[in-house]
Amino acid sequence: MTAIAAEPVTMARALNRALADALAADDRVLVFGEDVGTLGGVFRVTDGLAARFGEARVFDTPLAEAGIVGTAIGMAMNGLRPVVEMQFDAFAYPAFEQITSHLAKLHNRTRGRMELPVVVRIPYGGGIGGVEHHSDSSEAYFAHTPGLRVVTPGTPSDAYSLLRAAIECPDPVIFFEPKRLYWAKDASPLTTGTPLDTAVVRRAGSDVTLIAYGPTVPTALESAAAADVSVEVIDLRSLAPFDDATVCASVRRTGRAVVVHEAPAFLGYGAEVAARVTEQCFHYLHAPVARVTGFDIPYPPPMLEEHHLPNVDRILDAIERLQWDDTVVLPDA
Amino acid sequence: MTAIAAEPVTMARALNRALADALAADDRVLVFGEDVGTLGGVFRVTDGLAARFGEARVFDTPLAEAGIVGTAIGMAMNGLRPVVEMQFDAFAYPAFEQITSHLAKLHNRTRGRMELPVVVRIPYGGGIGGVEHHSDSSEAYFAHTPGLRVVTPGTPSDAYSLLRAAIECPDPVIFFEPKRLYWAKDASPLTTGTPLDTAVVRRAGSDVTLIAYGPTVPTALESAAAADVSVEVIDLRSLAPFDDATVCASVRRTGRAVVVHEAPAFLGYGAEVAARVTEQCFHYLHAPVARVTGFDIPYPPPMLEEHHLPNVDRILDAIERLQWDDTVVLPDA
Amino acid sequence: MSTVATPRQKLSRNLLPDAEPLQLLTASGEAVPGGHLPDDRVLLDVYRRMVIGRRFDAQATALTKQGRLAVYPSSHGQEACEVAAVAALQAQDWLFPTYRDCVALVARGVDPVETLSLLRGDWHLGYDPHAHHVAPQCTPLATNTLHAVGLARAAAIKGEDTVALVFVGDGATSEGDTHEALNFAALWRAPVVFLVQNNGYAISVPLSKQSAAPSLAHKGVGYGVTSMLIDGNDPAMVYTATQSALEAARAGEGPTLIEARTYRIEAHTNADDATRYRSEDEVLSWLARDPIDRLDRYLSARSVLDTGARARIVEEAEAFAASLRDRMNADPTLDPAALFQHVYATPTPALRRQAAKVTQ
Amino acid sequence: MSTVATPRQKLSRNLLPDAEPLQLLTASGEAVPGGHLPDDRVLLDVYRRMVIGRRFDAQATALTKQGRLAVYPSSHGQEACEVAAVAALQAQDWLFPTYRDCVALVARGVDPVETLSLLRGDWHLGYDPHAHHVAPQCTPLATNTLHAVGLARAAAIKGEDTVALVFVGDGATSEGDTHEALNFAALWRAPVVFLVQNNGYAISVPLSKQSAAPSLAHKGVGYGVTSMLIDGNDPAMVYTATQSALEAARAGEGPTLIEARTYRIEAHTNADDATRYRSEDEVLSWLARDPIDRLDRYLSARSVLDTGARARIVEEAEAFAASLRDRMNADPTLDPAALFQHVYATPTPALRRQAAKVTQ
Ligand SMILES: Cc1ncc(C[n+]2csc(CCOP(=O)(O)OP(=O)(O)O)c2C)c(N)n1
Ligand SMILES: Cc1ncc(C[n+]2csc(CCOP(=O)(O)OP(=O)(O)O)c2C)c(N)n1
Ligand SMILES: [Mg+2]
Ligand SMILES: [Mg+2]
Repeated sequence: MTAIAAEPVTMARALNRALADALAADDRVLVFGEDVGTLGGVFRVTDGLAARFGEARVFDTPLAEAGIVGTAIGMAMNGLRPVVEMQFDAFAYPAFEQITSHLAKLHNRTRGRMELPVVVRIPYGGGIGGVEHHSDSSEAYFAHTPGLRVVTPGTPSDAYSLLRAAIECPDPVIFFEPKRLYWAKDASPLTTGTPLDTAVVRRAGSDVTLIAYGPTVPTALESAAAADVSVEVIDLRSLAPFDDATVCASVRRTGRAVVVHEAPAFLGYGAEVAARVTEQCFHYLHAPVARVTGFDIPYPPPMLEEHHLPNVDRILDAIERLQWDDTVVLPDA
Repeated sequence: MTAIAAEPVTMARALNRALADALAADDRVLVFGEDVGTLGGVFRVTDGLAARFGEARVFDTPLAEAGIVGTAIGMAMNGLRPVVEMQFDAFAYPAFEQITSHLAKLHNRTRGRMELPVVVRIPYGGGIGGVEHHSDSSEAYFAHTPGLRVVTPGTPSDAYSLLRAAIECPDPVIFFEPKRLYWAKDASPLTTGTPLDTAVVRRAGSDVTLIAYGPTVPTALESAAAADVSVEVIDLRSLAPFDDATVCASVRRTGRAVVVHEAPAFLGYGAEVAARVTEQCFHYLHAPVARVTGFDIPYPPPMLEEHHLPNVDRILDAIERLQWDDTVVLPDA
Repeated sequence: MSTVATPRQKLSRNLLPDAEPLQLLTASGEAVPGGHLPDDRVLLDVYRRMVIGRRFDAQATALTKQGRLAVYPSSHGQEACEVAAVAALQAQDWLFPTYRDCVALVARGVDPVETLSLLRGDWHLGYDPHAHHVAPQCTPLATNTLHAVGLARAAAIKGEDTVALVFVGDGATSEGDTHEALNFAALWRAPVVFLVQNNGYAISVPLSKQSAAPSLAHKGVGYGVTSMLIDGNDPAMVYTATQSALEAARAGEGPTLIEARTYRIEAHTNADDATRYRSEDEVLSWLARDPIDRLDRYLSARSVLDTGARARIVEEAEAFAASLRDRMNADPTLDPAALFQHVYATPTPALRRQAAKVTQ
Repeated sequence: MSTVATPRQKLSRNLLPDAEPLQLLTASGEAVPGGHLPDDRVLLDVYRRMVIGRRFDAQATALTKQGRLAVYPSSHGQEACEVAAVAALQAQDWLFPTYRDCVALVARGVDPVETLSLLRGDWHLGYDPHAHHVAPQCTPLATNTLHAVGLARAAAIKGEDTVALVFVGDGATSEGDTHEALNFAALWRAPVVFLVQNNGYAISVPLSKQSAAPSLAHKGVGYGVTSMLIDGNDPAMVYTATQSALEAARAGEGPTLIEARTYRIEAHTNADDATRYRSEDEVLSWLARDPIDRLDRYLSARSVLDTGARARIVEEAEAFAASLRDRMNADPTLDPAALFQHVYATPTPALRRQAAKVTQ
């Protein structure tokens, strides 16, 4: 746990620091992708890295996502630790075969003789007024794929520590960066040492557990502050694997749960949360786990996205509908 | 409802008939993909079609799945109705971007001015001793993608009627064909008229609802026959949209539910079934919806797949664990 | 909007493109000796639409500053490709544009406000693709090349006299889809023309990091696709090459790949800072090869264009821009219910329930 | 297993390949006048490994009939590519094979039973990739080309003297990944050699439906990748071309694309019925160009190979096959617990719970 900075930094800056520190700490680390070199990335997350570490370690690739991930796999087979960027969520889809058929499977295929310490950074989510294909939330595709770790930070300091941990992890990590939080600041120090697979209770509460991740964490905290019941807010951070212990302990205490995300509800990440929390906490639940999510539609155009995105009203509304009046007292509750 | 044949046919043959009848009925229908022409498909599903309908309507393409789906989209933009084949489940991944960013979205993008009546046939699932990449179940990726219909038959007669309906449907349909049932026979007549979006009760029962689709339908029926409680078996047929009415009506009657599929549990299709059934039937449920699925691992090699695939034992075991003794009586149950 | 006819231009159709870009007009607007230029009426029409196109482009950039557009990718400097290629299309032909090609849409006759819906953000597409045979502007790079090949193949199957013209950027040529599209097109002898607008950059990435080939036109060779390398700032050359390729496709000679060398004068979009990756001198050197000036000089020298005619065209462009500005200053009517209506041909029960939440 | 050294073979390195396949040995085994052949020791070693490889291949097909293999894709007829290309590799070089290339693995020294684990079905891979620098045999077509380029680029970054040799089928050249791999390789001047085994078919689909280009070697042109078209049934030519390409890569001259024209004598796999899509005559015409006979004639004429030596090699091959048969007749030890051990470097709690269900 080495503290690094305590003045407020944005998430974009925290990620930039994480990459810089990883490049400085381990010369097997490479950073590449579209516009990550000279330009410093369209979100400036790689700003200054090419100048500092040189074209050989931080560079622009041709415009080909399968090529970026496929060559990263080959580099990892030869002992390097590539950190690649998919410029926007929807533009990771061309790399889908390389990710699902190789990145996720090569370690298992070789019985662990080949590790694939590759990090695929994907800016994701909406709320930034992006035109079509620039606001997707594709975490469910990857979280459903065994062999991948899927991680997403909700704060700048987590962005730093989780990205450092992802780069040090021997497993491939899909690292989802919530675009609309790139400019969010916090002042907690940038430290290493956060495990890659644990959720965190962001706010303690006793009546209901509100489960969020990435872009919806601030929305969840706002809702908790505005609610007239006591809301515990959990930031999952790790989508795969899922931290059953932290989440179920909370739900068993509160007896109610709401999960929030931007992606469509149908087979969205909240489906797994609802299913597994219910499996493990059934007799503690006073109401079904509620899902507050994007609708089952293609991501809307910028002027309509406000209707699609989970907001405080919809979260409070879901909390209110958790059958507070007709509480069922269960024998073993 | 035009009855066509009543002597036993295999599912492969029923699909072949459906394609032939669709080609004969509508000259906008085309069939293409890898090895579907001269060879008649690696599973012979397109056997004889090129000879009967000619190279212009049934043809082999170069080896490029994005190319197959992408050109199918362009053909549909120009009024044709392509039915394309992805040779095996994992080999649809190269077409993932074309499917998610265009096939699923173009109708919505154009406010309905462009329909995309494209059918993407994907042989899927395991149990056939296939080597790596030949036994994936990728239905969750597509069912999570708004704009796609996802359909999978569990019997030869459904294979016929659902494929005919899929080809006539104005929406794009991902048509999952359970490989291990290609050689399964039934003698019910091949008819048209089955709606594309309804589940069917395959076996009536009163104690527990067993929900299956595609390759696990026969396993579910076997389990029902072997169980010492009364099991109702539902064959979903349509994975997207989900038939809430049929499934929830059954679960409200039985108070217990088990969902079965081959794909990994984590964010597998069963997660959505468990989540939405619990949302709609919470106070009727005596136990959490159980999931009997493949494990959260890459699909095993042929000699180990028996350990991975849901079987009668695991289903009966799940049914037994549905808390029969400590039934919780709910006020409104 | 059908195009003015010219004598069929037959260019040589080789697998290996010429080493130097073909030209009909020099940078200073003189006719290249021996070149057979399109006739004056065609070029005057192209000139007029280029002037209007550039004015539209400037107006669109201005609209981003007023917050009326979410973002705008300018094609300033690429008007020869945007306009002359479109001018060579017949009414029944189809255009497959990218996000960069708003000016091409306007040249094709698409309403400018409908053109800008995508970038304003009221919907993903503002126009009816069937009205002018213009596919939705495509953002996932190179994916539109396959759609164009499929539509062209379908046209051939249906016996239509239709050719598809697809625009691709230099960067997009690196995507696997471009490879698959060229291969399918060649095998099917599909009536499709690939116009690569090589404007030197993919956002910040220069061509030198995109390809090590002698030219992008060389990419046709590996598929058996006829390739041409042309000066993309020469409106006469772009028109002639495109028309020749379109006619060859119509005649059943199959696809053509055209690399048009041009330059993106503005940043990638209004949101981009081009000073981070290229020099002012480089931009200036390309301003000296401006496609509109070039055609202006040529037409003036032939006194097809005089002060009066030029003034009338500028006036028309100003009026076009003014009306665009006014119409864009009105807030678009937004319809959240539409989000649920077109996901499927008939909304599912679940979508109707979800729609109710939003529209209640 | 390091290879016998020969005087460095320098072939011309052009973008445009020759129109006709390069040859050093005619179909009847005469040296092509003016050709500089590898020396006898190299060719005798290649001959020996081809004979063993073909015997291995026949044995593997037999094992499918006995139900000892789930499936087997034969490379009968492709031994010149499978063996001579591998013979040109140095120990530090990496091989990126496809499912078709079991014989290449055996030639590289991979244990034959470990080679067949994938096809027997006890695991997805039986050998340690690091042991002989052989990547897992790749099934998703063309995806291995990108891995080879990445590994080669990493080798250059690390200053290793390593070249990657990747095998690709004629059909796989149509996949987008092949395009992206050639482009990345050219831009990075990566030390990688692409060997396209053009065996005429992708399962049932003939080359004529796969590409309309003059040759697959022409695909290098669009990337600035040096290309060669060679007779893939000429072991001397395959060795010489591969070695020359490997040495060029080692010397920092970048990637090479080699199209080797050969033929798949057997069906796609034991499960395929080739009579549905090709004629017996076609197969016979290729049997007449058999790579092993060809080298046998040449080496015999030079009396490098005589009856005794030939008999010893056949004996060795028989012993190799016998031991393979015996070892394959033993049931592999299966370990269901392994299914959960390697999904991640450290099994997750959920996976440990799931493993318990299976192993209890
Ligand atoms: C598949 C995909 N990857 C990445 C992007 C993000 N992106 C948008 S434009 C652009 C550069 C495109 O360059 P080029 O093809 O030369 O076209 P230009 O913008 O110069 O017209 C990139 C990388 C995208 N739209 N699609
Ligand atoms: C991406 C992908 N699509 C389809 C397949 C199914 N498939 C396996 S082998 C094969 C033919 C490959 O032909 P070619 O590349 O010429 O190699 P060959 O089998 O002739 O050695 C096909 C279509 C696959 N393995 N991967
Ligand atoms: Mg460009
Ligand atoms: Mg082949």
